[in-house]
Amino acid sequence: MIIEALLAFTFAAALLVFAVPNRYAHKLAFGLSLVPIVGSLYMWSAFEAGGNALTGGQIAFETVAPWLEVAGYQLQWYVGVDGISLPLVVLTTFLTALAIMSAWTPIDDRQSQFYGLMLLMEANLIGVFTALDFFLWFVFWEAVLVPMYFLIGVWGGPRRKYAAIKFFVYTNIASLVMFIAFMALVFSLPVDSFGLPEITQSLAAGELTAFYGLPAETLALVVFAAMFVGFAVKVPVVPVHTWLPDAHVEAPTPASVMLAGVLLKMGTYALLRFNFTMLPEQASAFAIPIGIIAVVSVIYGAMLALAQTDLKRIVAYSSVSSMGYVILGLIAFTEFGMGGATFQMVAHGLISGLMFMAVGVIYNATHTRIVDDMSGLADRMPVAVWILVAGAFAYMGLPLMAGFAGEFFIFVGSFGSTALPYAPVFTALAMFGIVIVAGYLLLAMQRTLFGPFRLETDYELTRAPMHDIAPLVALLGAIVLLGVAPSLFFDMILDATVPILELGGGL
Amino acid sequence: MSLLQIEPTSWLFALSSLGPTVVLVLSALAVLAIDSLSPDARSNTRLAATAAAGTLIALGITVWYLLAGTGQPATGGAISLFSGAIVVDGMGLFFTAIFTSVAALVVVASYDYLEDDANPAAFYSLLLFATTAMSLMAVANSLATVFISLEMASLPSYALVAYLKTNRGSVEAGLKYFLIGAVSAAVFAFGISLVYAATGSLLLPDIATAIGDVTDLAGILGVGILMVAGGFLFKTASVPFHFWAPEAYEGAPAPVSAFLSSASKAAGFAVAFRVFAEAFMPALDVAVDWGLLFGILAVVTMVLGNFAAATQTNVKRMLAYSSIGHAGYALIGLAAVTAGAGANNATVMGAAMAHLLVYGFMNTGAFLFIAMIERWGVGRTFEDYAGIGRKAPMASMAMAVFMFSLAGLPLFGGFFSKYFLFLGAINAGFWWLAAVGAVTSALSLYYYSRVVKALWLEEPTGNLDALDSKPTGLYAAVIVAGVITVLLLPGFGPVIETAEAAAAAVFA
Amino acid sequence: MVTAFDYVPAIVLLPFVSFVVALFIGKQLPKKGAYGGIAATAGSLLLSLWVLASVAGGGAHQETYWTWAEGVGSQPFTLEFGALIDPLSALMLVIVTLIATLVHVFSLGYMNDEGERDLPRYYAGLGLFTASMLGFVIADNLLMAFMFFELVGLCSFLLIGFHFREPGPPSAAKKAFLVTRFGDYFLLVGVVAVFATFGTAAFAGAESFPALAEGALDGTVDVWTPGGLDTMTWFTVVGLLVLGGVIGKSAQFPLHTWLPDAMEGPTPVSALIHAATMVAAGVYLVARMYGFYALTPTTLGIIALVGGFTALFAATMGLVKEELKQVLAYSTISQYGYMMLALGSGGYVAAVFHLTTHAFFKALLFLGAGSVIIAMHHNENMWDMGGLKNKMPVTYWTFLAGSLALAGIFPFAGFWSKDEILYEALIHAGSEPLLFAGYAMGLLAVPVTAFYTFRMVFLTFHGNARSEIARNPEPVRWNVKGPLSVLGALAVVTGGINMVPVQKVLGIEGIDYLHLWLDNHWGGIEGLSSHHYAEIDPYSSTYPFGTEVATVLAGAAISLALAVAGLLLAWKLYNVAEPVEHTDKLGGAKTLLYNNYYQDEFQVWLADRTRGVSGGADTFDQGVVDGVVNGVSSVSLFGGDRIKRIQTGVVGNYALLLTVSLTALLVVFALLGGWF
Amino acid sequence: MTDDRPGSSSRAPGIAAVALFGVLAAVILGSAGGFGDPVGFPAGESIVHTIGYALFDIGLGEIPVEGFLAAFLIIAIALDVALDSAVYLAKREDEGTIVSALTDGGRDIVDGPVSGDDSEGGDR
Amino acid sequence: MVPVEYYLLLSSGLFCIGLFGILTRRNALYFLMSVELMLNAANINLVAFSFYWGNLTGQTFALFAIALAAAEVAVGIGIILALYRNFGDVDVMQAATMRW
Repeated sequence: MIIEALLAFTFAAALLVFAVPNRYAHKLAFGLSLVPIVGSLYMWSAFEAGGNALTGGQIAFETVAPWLEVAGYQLQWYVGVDGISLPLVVLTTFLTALAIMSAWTPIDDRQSQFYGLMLLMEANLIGVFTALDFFLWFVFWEAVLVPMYFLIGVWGGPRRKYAAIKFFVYTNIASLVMFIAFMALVFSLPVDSFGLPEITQSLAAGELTAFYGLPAETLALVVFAAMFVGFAVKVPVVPVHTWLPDAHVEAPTPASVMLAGVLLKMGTYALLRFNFTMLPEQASAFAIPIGIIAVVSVIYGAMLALAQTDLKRIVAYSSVSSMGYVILGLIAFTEFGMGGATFQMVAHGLISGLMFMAVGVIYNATHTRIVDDMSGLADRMPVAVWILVAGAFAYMGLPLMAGFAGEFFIFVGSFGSTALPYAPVFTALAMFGIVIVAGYLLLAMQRTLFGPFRLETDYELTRAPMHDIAPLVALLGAIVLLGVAPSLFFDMILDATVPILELGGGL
Repeated sequence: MSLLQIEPTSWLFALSSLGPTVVLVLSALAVLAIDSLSPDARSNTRLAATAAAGTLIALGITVWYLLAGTGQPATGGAISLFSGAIVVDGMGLFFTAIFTSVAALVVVASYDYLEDDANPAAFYSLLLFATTAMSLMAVANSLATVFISLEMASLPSYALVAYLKTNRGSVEAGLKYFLIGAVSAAVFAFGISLVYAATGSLLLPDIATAIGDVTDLAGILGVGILMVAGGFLFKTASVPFHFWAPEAYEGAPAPVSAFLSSASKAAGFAVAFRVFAEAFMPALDVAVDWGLLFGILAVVTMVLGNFAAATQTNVKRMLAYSSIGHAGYALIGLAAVTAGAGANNATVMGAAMAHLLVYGFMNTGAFLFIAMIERWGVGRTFEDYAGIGRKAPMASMAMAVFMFSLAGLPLFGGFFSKYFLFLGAINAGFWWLAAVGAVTSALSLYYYSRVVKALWLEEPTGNLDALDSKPTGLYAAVIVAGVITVLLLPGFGPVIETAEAAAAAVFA
Repeated sequence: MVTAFDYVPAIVLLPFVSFVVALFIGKQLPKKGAYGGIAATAGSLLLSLWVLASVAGGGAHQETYWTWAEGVGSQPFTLEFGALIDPLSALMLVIVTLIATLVHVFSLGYMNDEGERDLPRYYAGLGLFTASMLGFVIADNLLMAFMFFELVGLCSFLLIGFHFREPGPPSAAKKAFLVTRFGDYFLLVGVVAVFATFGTAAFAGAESFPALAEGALDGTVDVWTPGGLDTMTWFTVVGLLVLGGVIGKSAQFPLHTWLPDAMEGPTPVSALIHAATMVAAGVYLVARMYGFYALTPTTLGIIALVGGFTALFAATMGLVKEELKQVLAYSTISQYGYMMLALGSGGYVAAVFHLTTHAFFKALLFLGAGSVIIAMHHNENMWDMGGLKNKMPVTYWTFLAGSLALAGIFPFAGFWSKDEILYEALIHAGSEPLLFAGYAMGLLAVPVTAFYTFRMVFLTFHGNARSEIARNPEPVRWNVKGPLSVLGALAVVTGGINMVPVQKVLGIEGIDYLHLWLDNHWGGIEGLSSHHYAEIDPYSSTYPFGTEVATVLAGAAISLALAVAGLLLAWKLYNVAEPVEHTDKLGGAKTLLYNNYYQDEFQVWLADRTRGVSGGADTFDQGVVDGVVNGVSSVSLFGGDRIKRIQTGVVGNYALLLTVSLTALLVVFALLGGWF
Repeated sequence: MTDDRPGSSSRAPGIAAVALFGVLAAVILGSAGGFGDPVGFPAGESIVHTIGYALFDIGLGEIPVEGFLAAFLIIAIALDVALDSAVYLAKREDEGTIVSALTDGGRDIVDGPVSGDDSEGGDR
Repeated sequence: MVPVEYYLLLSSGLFCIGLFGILTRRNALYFLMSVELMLNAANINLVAFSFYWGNLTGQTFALFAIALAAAEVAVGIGIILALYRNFGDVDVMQAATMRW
């Protein structure tokens, strides 16, 4: 019942925050958001499950209750966590609280609605990562979009409306594609519920039948492709990434943090849960195209980041690049590849959150994010700047920070992959991203943070307040902690990903 | 008299079985009576209370009957009245529940909308009469009663659309609605006559029986069926009989638009379901593949409604087109009942019924929100709606719920109903209908979110001081509709089960 | 019983603690964290000496401290942190901690006394730098080595860019990190490849990757290779990949360009980078996994060639520089080229020997330069100096000692180590012609080195003072002179640790201490001995001058003669009262050398092209990829706009359309139903 | 109330009606062979009586007919509704006074309840 | 005896004549009249086939159709009246302020 309690509390907290006057909202929301952290940490400490939730492993904190039945299918309230979802739940609660604190400075309008939406989004995100019934999952999955739509659209930058609608419609269309494909899959299976474990195990047992004249093999391929496209938009990977920079640039800092930190992980989480767990053979059949997508995302995303002059856009494109690694790790179908991809989800969540937050702190002070408008900020706001530098190095994959762990696991996993033909070539190409990422981040830092102080806007630069810095420090601490001791999460992740490999027949 | 009848009518039983209808008629008459007893009094409150009480009591009785199993297999099956011309069953009650719910919301909302009206008795009475007629449509089991009840529903609707007699838009809307309605009625009547020509009967079960003997008259029957379908297409605002809809919904007072686009559409489907499922099912093999007909029309309707809605500047007109699009979705239900398998037919039709129920709340709520805006006099276009979320957050939030639900986001009731509809269509072999439905749903998200964007994302451009007044009735109706739309997601189970059971009984 | 090895982690952690202390409370501390740093590095030095003594006492040590991550199934990799203490790492620990300690002390004079700002950040950086390097040194596996290798890169970025308020240092820092990162990319691929191939990255033990590679070549062990590549080919590729990181960090051609720019950093930092930490890391890494490199002749040949070429190439660029530190920078590149040449030639001991001597004399030279810079009020142009010999004798004499060592003049430390390198290359050239090219270039570099070294000495210290500041230089204190004295002494005597030529010529056994040390004479770890390396490397010795002794003598004579020749030329040209530029005599080569063979221009061009490509990608992304997205939306809306036009508003049209549609439907279904 | 202005009205759309007739005629002629002989009504039976019985669902008379009591009741209300609607629409509301277009002997019917009263006798 | 299909042709003709009127006339009253024609076409069928089938269902229903036609005209006239008041004309084409 802990998951239900977590969800209920977060929803209730959201409603409460909606109701309070604007001037109390920020502190109340932060206070309330600490409770889910405690809850998720309790889950972590009490977590004893083993194996993958979908392939028949033990599921922690599992609850099942019927919801409704239609056309012979039972829809359920079915939640639980395993080693893949628990780290993401922890990430969600942790990041939300910090994002809420990072909103204190920039959000000065309709605060109660803002913080209410943040908490609402948190609740739905927890739902996404814990739901084990497809419909329940899908409801949460889509429900995440709505708060984000408002967060971007109401509190965003000058082109916020365009960005919000683009984000909303683009990702929704993708969801639709995925949804249709998944339905086709389920209807061709002899299952009587939408429980993900049941569907996975039925697929693993080879019970897929033909659908509308499509032979089972073809169907599986088509479904895999469609679901991949659907989730790829959310990830996002090239070439369906263009909503991301717009959304990030326009979103207010806390929303960017959540978008990059958690929302993108929904896409990779779903890819792992659906495409790669349910249809591993089809994944191997598409290994080369997916490998190409991964590599192109890494390199092309990084090249785009290099061309940007807006700090947020740089970080946004670098997210595309980083997510490419995750795809590479997934398609490798090896222990370290998949485990590393999952780990990288958490790591990138923390690091991109840190980067967006730090850029946000700078923006709060300077009111510009354009690289050419400023230089030498390290002189005036040293703490924020040096944390940004630390974040940037984390992003570049500096060892003993979480990003390196994730990336290294992925690389070491995918290099010797047998599921991905030419795995060493793909891996080596993708790894070149670590050079480009260093290039654009160092270049941007050199131009904005260092050199003689200069600012093109009329704002007085002051040191960032404590509540701006505190979340940065917390994130940095978490990044280093996970970088030094990745096994905090990695062990349980492996526990849950290794069964997928076994399911794939030793791919 | 009763001694002489073919089947002696037990009047008490008949009246009690048609309880909701009787209550609606009586409340309509009561409204007229109140008005005639004190013609000069400003009696809006009394009239509204009477009308609201009538609709709510009718709704209560309907729900009670549904729960108690009146006319359903649990208590001995459909109740046939008046020599079989009327049949009270689960489906009829289900649809009556939709009509009365919508009517109740509209009445409550109209209390504020008609605040400045000198004499609103006509409005309430016409509304109640129209609801009465719809409840009769839902139980009509003969083409004669179908035609008459349908016309009885149409006539007050024309007047309601033109209710603002001094408003050119309202009158123009009424005129167009009436003219297309008259033509459609003529087509409908001609169709009935041709069906009669081919089968020699007007009772739906008898027609079904007689169709088996229609051999060379298939052409006559086919034309008849097509034209009868035309009558329903008019009522449901489906292509090609939809032309009245954008103007009528735009020009009519917003509560009337709400009523027409929700209840009236549902009534059209109620009667279409019964007629086609009971009478014309055998004609599929004999005369005309009306499943294909509705399939084609569903596609065209979905595409036209959704695409035309995409670029509207007037919010109400956008909703009008979206309402056409939704008619297309429900038409899927009509098309897909032809697959033959009884259980699946029940699923499809049940899904369509459930969709109409959900639609009843979300669409009514949306139009009532517009009624609120009209009441405030803010304006009609998307630009005029800018920034209303700041001043009226509760109502705007409800509107956002309606919009997202209409778009089929899986957060609210609109998702499941649409999903089950598509699911049924796929199971019936109409995957292409589901595909078009899915694509147009995706498009619809764009224009629905424009409303949300205007309300919440835009900064106010004009003066929004008018929003300081809080019309209680409108607010209550909008909020209630919003809450129900939200609750219909977790609570969709009972709805779909009831609908499926009711649909299954029709095919039994 | 508590042994020195229990304190190995403390060697790394002490400087790390000083980093943390300086970072967080440095502002409150006296001297802003300098004392903490000195204490920490001195403590590390003492512990390192204890470890060295323990190793000499027959110990060697390998221990895992922390399992970072561990696979459980098909990829049972164990990623862990551990210490490998053998003669090589013990020696390196002493070198690093010694130099770090001296640099900390020197910094008191160079930074604190000069009133620099942000000193806590400086000392924090130094502490972290030292800690990272020490972590790298003790690493017992390639992954751990890589991780600390990267941290070393980070620290170099932070310290080179210490004066971030000026435009130059941040740019140099970026360049340093980026160029080495480029090399590290190959190293990382190599690390990953090592894991994929061997399943382990351990340096030592029977299950270490060099051991497995050896087994694989013998056919006793099966290893994974991509696409069924031949194991030798694959090992060569892996070796070259790892070499990429080495080339970057040790500033070998073509990734050396960051190093001269890195002179933007404070001079003590330069000393640390060049002598003991970052640049040394590359060569150390090759030495650390020499058991793997020795297996692949092609890799060795390439290492030798790169080393020899870099030695000469960098030396030529040092000829024309006007700034003191620039000359030293190019000399560093050149000297590390020698070490690479040694490693490539199978001269494992020679390389370590030169690493050691170079650490001392190069640290000395940099600190001496720092002392001069203090005196000159941070003017580094040698043409503004002159005549400092009498004003700052301690600096002069120690600097001279370092210069003699660098130039390879008998009997200073540099002579011995450089001679051994050239000797190794010479005797092994018979089995690998590439080595001969390396040897030739190495030999050619000798006079060049001597020339630019003494040009520097003469311009700085001799002749007449050529500026007002040079006439009244600022005095330096004990904290500058102290480290200089220590290092000066070491630059003179360090050669004594490995008197191989003496041993060979005079036949005195047992004075080649370093050889014995690295051959596990006093203890060590099986498989990590110079003897073992010599067994597995592909070289055999041939003596071009007949006997071994003759070859030793001839080789030494040639190189010494060349060095002296270079020195004398410098003497002639620059040891005059008023020296003038002679660079014009170089003709067209002068411009070429001034511009460092236009490599920076090439790299800038490369960077510009990359940015051009990225700009193109951006245009493509906005125009085409996003254009498609927006296009779909526009087309849909346009379609909607057209479709709604049928609603003309005229009711007559509606009736017409209705009629037409009805007729059409009738026709269609009449045809379908066969009603006609 | 104007008639069509000259030239303002086009006869062209009428072609659609003609086309529809063509289709209908084709279908009718196509199925013409399907009609047998009419059954017709038995001689001597009163058609009018039977219709009257049918309106009240009274099963007298020899000619088969379906029951129309329900339709009869519904149309009773429907006519009330029509009246209600028509009266409302026709009323002119000028400056607060309600002037009905429907007149009875030159006397203004002041209020709508005319229809309300009538509705009681809907099944007349 | 007149073959029954002739009645069908007659009614179809009447129906289409009514439709022709609707399509070509702009005057609202003509429009109403045309609709009456179309409804009466249905009545012809109902009466004719009542005889053909030998039951009175059609004839009885025709009565209802006539009554409803009257009701419809009543409402229609009301709307046309309102139209005239607002637009000063009974031209159905003129009321075209709302479109697209």
